[in-house]
Amino acid sequence: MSANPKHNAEDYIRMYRQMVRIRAFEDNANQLYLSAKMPGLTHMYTGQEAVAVGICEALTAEDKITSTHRGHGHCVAKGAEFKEMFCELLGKEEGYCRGKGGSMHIADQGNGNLGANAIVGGSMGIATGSALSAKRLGNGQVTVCFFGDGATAQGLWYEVMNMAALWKLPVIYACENNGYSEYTKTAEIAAGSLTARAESFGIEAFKVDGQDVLAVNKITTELVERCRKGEGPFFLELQTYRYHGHHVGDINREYYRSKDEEADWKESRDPIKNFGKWLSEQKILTEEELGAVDSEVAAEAKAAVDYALEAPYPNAAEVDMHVFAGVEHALDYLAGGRA
Amino acid sequence: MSANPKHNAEDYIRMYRQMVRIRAFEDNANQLYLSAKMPGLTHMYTGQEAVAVGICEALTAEDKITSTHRGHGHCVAKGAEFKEMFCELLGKEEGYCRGKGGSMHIADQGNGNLGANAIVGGSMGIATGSALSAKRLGNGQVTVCFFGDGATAQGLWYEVMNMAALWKLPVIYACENNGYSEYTKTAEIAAGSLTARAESFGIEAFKVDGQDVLAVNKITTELVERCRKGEGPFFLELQTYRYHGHHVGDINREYYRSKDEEADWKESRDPIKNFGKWLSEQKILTEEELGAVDSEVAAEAKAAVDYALEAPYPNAAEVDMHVFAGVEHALDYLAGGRA
Amino acid sequence: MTREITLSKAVNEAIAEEMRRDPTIFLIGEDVAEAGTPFKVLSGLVEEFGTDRVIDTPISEPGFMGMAVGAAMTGSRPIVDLMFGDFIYLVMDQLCNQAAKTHYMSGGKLKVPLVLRTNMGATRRSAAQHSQSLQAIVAHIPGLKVAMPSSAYEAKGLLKTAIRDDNPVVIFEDKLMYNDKAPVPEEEYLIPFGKANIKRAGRDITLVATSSMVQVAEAAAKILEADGISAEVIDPRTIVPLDEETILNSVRKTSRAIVIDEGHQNYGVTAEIASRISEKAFYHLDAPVIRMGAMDVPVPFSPALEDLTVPTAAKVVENARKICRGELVHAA
Amino acid sequence: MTREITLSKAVNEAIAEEMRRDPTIFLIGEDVAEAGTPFKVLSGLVEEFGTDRVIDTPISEPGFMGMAVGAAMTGSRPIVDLMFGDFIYLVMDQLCNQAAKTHYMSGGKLKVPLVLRTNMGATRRSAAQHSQSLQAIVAHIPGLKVAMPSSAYEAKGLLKTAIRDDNPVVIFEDKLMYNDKAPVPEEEYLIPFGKANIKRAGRDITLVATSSMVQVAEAAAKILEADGISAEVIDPRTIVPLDEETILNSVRKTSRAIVIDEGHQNYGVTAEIASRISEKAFYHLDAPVIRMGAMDVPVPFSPALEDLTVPTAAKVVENARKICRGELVHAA
Ligand SMILES: Cc1ncc(C[n+]2csc(CCOP(=O)(O)OP(=O)(O)O)c2C)c(N)n1
Ligand SMILES: Cc1ncc(C[n+]2csc(CCOP(=O)(O)OP(=O)(O)O)c2C)c(N)n1
Ligand SMILES: [Mg+2]
Ligand SMILES: [Mg+2]
Repeated sequence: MSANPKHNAEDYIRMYRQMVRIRAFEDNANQLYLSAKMPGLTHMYTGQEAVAVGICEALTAEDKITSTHRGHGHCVAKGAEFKEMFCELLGKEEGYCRGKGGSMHIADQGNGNLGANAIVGGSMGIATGSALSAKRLGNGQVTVCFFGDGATAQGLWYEVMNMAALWKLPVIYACENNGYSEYTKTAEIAAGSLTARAESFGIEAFKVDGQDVLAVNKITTELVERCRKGEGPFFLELQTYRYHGHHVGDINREYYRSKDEEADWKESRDPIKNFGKWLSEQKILTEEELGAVDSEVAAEAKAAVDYALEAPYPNAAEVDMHVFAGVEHALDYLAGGRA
Repeated sequence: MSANPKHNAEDYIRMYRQMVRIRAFEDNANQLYLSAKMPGLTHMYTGQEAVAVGICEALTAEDKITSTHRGHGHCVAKGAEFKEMFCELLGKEEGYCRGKGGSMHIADQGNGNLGANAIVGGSMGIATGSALSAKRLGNGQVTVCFFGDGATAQGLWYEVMNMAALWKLPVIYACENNGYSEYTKTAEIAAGSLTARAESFGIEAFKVDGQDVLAVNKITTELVERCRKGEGPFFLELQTYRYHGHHVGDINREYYRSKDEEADWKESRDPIKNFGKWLSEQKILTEEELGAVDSEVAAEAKAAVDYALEAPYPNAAEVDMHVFAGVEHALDYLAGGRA
Repeated sequence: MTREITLSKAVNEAIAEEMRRDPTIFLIGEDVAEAGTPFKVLSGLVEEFGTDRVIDTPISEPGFMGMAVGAAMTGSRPIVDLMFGDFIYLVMDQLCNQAAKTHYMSGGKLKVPLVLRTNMGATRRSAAQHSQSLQAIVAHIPGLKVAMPSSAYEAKGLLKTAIRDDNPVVIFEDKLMYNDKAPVPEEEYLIPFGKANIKRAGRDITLVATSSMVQVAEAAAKILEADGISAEVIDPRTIVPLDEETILNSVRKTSRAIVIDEGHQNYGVTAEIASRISEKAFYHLDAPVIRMGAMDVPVPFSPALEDLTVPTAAKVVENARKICRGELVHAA
Repeated sequence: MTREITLSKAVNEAIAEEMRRDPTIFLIGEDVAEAGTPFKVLSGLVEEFGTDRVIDTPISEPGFMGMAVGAAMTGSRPIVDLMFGDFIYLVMDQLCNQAAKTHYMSGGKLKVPLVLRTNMGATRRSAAQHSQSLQAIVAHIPGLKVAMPSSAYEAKGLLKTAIRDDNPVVIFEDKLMYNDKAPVPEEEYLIPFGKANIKRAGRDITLVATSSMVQVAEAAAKILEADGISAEVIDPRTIVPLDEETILNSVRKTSRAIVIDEGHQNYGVTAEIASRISEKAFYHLDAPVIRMGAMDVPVPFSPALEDLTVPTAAKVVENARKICRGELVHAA
């Protein structure tokens, strides 16, 4: 783990806390699922925390991200609050999307999160367009497009990489290579090399240890800076691992990956454990202080869960609201043509 | 121009004749358009003859090709007859597609042409699937997928290259880089390198002079052989030039390319002229014999045009036939559900 | 011999039987092999037929859909598995510009015998991109046949027919019905396309319903029976081709109709069926034909909202009572 | 001041005026800049607004459609040029899963103000992949508005409204009408969405027609006039939202209706409009509502066949005479 001298302790501590917050969020979400309190299902980000945090800590609140079906981590890292997130997960009115989005569309839009997406690769165009918009409007914003290794099989990526490269757009394609897309190993679905694919469009590409939050943060900080100078786009392949199944219901998974492999990642490459160890080695936080962060976050999560469980569902009248901007109720509008 | 010692004179002469046939076909098609005898419009293959002929001469009649909106050349080269082709161009019943396809869907299906396609890149999946089919059925067939430089911007290509590479499919992606997609230079729409794009999927890629029929034929013959041995897929970038506008109606084109550039290609890089010169240098055909080929082909084309102009249109009852295989008339079927 | 099996098992059996019969058939899609799809519909097939015929793909819907078209043109009979019906948007070009038109554009020379199996159905709390019922947009395109099985029995018989058809067929399974059981004979059977099924005979009103809406219509019919209203329930089985005759004969008898489908109502399946009834049984109708599609909103995640968006038996009953009692509807 | 200009020029003016007014608007598509599109609709715009706002793309329809969605979410107002309506299939995911649903899925937090300009219309001898009229499949998806201008005047007014709308709007121009002229005021005007236009008043029958079918209906109305049949011609202008009220009011008066649209008939636009009329004007109808869509076949290339596939004035007249004379239609 490589220290970045420009960072001060406060930054480190915030990164640690944010990683812990993601894990706590997911542990609670998993519990909500297992106790049948959460509708539908969800994809846990646990294990990949250093990616979201390392990247989002290199962005301002005005910078944009696009997220995925495995999007809780990005949402937390970009600045969202637990209360609105749990409300969203439970389909409650106070959720970020008023309960209309749920786990797969969760986003704190006010902090530059352009949305999680249930279409694999579906946000690649959106992210690139956000970068085009930023370039045209001259607002200096950078957009990070998160996606998985599996999403590299979507043709859309090549289309937008080509345009991003031609037009030098301030976008960073961040591929979280967690080794699997659903129940299939990456090697079985990706020929050749992912970095070479980006490079063939003239895009600079980097492979990074996605379990090392400082390494992720360092390279992202550099690339964001270069994007702002008009040197984008860039491609980052982040090697990481998801601890849980593909989704919360994917319990028996030995037919596609071994328990040993899982244990190995958790033991030796856990991003939180390792960063915590480093923080205490560097005397930035003591063991006790680390423990205090964990407990504070746990309490924050519990309070938010309790709140969300009691929060009201949206009113029935909401069902046809927000179909069209500027139209109160879509059904009246569609029947009569009156807004 | 590099001689291939394995070829004998007969092969050379057939290649020459096929190139001349393509040019004659296009000249007649252009005349039909200019004299308002042809419905719709069409995209001339003139100038690119060495690509279609060099490639198709390396294939058997059982091998498959997929073609494009600029597909007359592929169709002729794969073995089609003028009569059925002109009938198709004029929407007549005896056309290869009974007049239902026209210029953009013309194909001699019996010779392994799976169709021209009016969707740029639209045949990339079809070609790759044909190769998958051949591999599964073990029939040894190779498929060549023709497309233009512009089509490399379609995401579909990357999706199917990935699968072709993973599964070692017997398909050759043949990109006819004629420097333009419609009214735009290739450099403005393609970042990086086309061959590198294929290579990034682990696909061997080659850049070839598409005006040199022997060079095209040589490399294709080798790659077809390797495909049959399970060493596919491959990518070929063929540098070539279209003499006419994007389509027959694209007359004033100086705003996107200069007359000088056009003249230069026609003068110094014409595939037919140069190959004819080589044939006479090699004493394979005399000037007179070359001239005789030209006149024979001209006569063949004229006869076919005359025939097609007089040939009947399809009967009105044809309009709802061939919508569904096994259903005589689709409208009865759709109204009543009876085949 | 008839036993009760799930819809999922019925689909699995249909595919296995056909693959045994015809070696040119292969399956292609995401996680269809070892995983047997997320819904486990295809479990066991790769063990019997091997990875050569049960092919796991990358997440490249346009790519493998296009490949299926090419394979179908060249002697294979692919069955494409599209994990969620919502991904149909991604394969529209290959499905509608290529598969649907190839036979016609080639003047009948090329055939595209392929099956696109996908699903539909809301109320699974899967939100707007995993809950759509997109049958209407496919049914609009000439050259495609569209089947909508309403039970395990239907799913098996229709799928076998689809696999043997020489045209591209899209089949929509309701993902909420995968575990629903129904009696299915052990002997082989096929269900022809374009022959509607009169699920329940009735005198007073015709309920035309597709897929899981057949259950909704049957539940409504039972409640109406207690009211003394006799409802005939018709399952068209295929919406392309549509068995107009059976539907019209029923309405000519009952003089009233409600059409129920889980796709969005606006420009949806109910519009086609209702307008055909209104036009062609015009002189027999005693009341307007009522359409009941899904609400014209993206499918919301929240259970409190999602359940409001789909047609229910209670609402069918309410509408049926209204028109059967002669209440004027839209009489303004 | 009103002058006669082509539909093409009207579109060009609408875009230029709006781009002058609002610097966040940009144009994106294939060969939109120097070439001004193959139909030359956008000629001159790059000269005025530069390549920064008139952006030529590679042939990547899903890509630039997706980029437009992202740009629209972040302060820009893109106008996407899709060269042929047939390519809509390629952008369906970005249009229907992303653009259409973003506002709803975000609980109203994000907006997607974009216009997708594309075209429709057969009889140009462009065969099955360059002749489709695909408005029905877009109209089915909640979250999209759909406009269908029927003249230069309509094209300009509707496009300006579309550009100012905060939602994704799809606008279908009939490519055969690009050179058709109509009077267009020099002063600025907008045409609101959801307000149908009564093109011609009449007593005996209502002809509801979209896009170029309005001309067909008007031609039919003229012929019918000589027969003593007075036809009212209604142009809905937008099919989402649909001005049901104006249509219903007309039918309540005339008691008869024919609906004409150039999309395929099966599961098409005519089904929605006809079924709404049949349901909601039920007690006023003297005859079945007749639907006239394009024939349900892929569009054939041959002129001998292609012309048979589209609705014509002669056929409208024939149908209108039949129902106005009280001949029984489908009386079996
Ligand atoms: C277009 C599309 N195809 C398929 C799916 C189903 N699906 C959801 S997640 C997933 C795997 C994605 O893998 P990857 O991109 O590596 O992300 P990860 O789940 O590993 O985070 C698949 C196939 C989908 N949601 N969208
Ligand atoms: C999907 C799609 N987009 C756009 C078009 C319109 N179009 C027809 S040909 C063409 C240019 C193709 O360029 P290229 O692939 O280089 O082939 P070339 O015409 O040079 O042979 C375009 C944009 C189309 N037919 N299909
Ligand atoms: Mg992954
Ligand atoms: Mg080109």
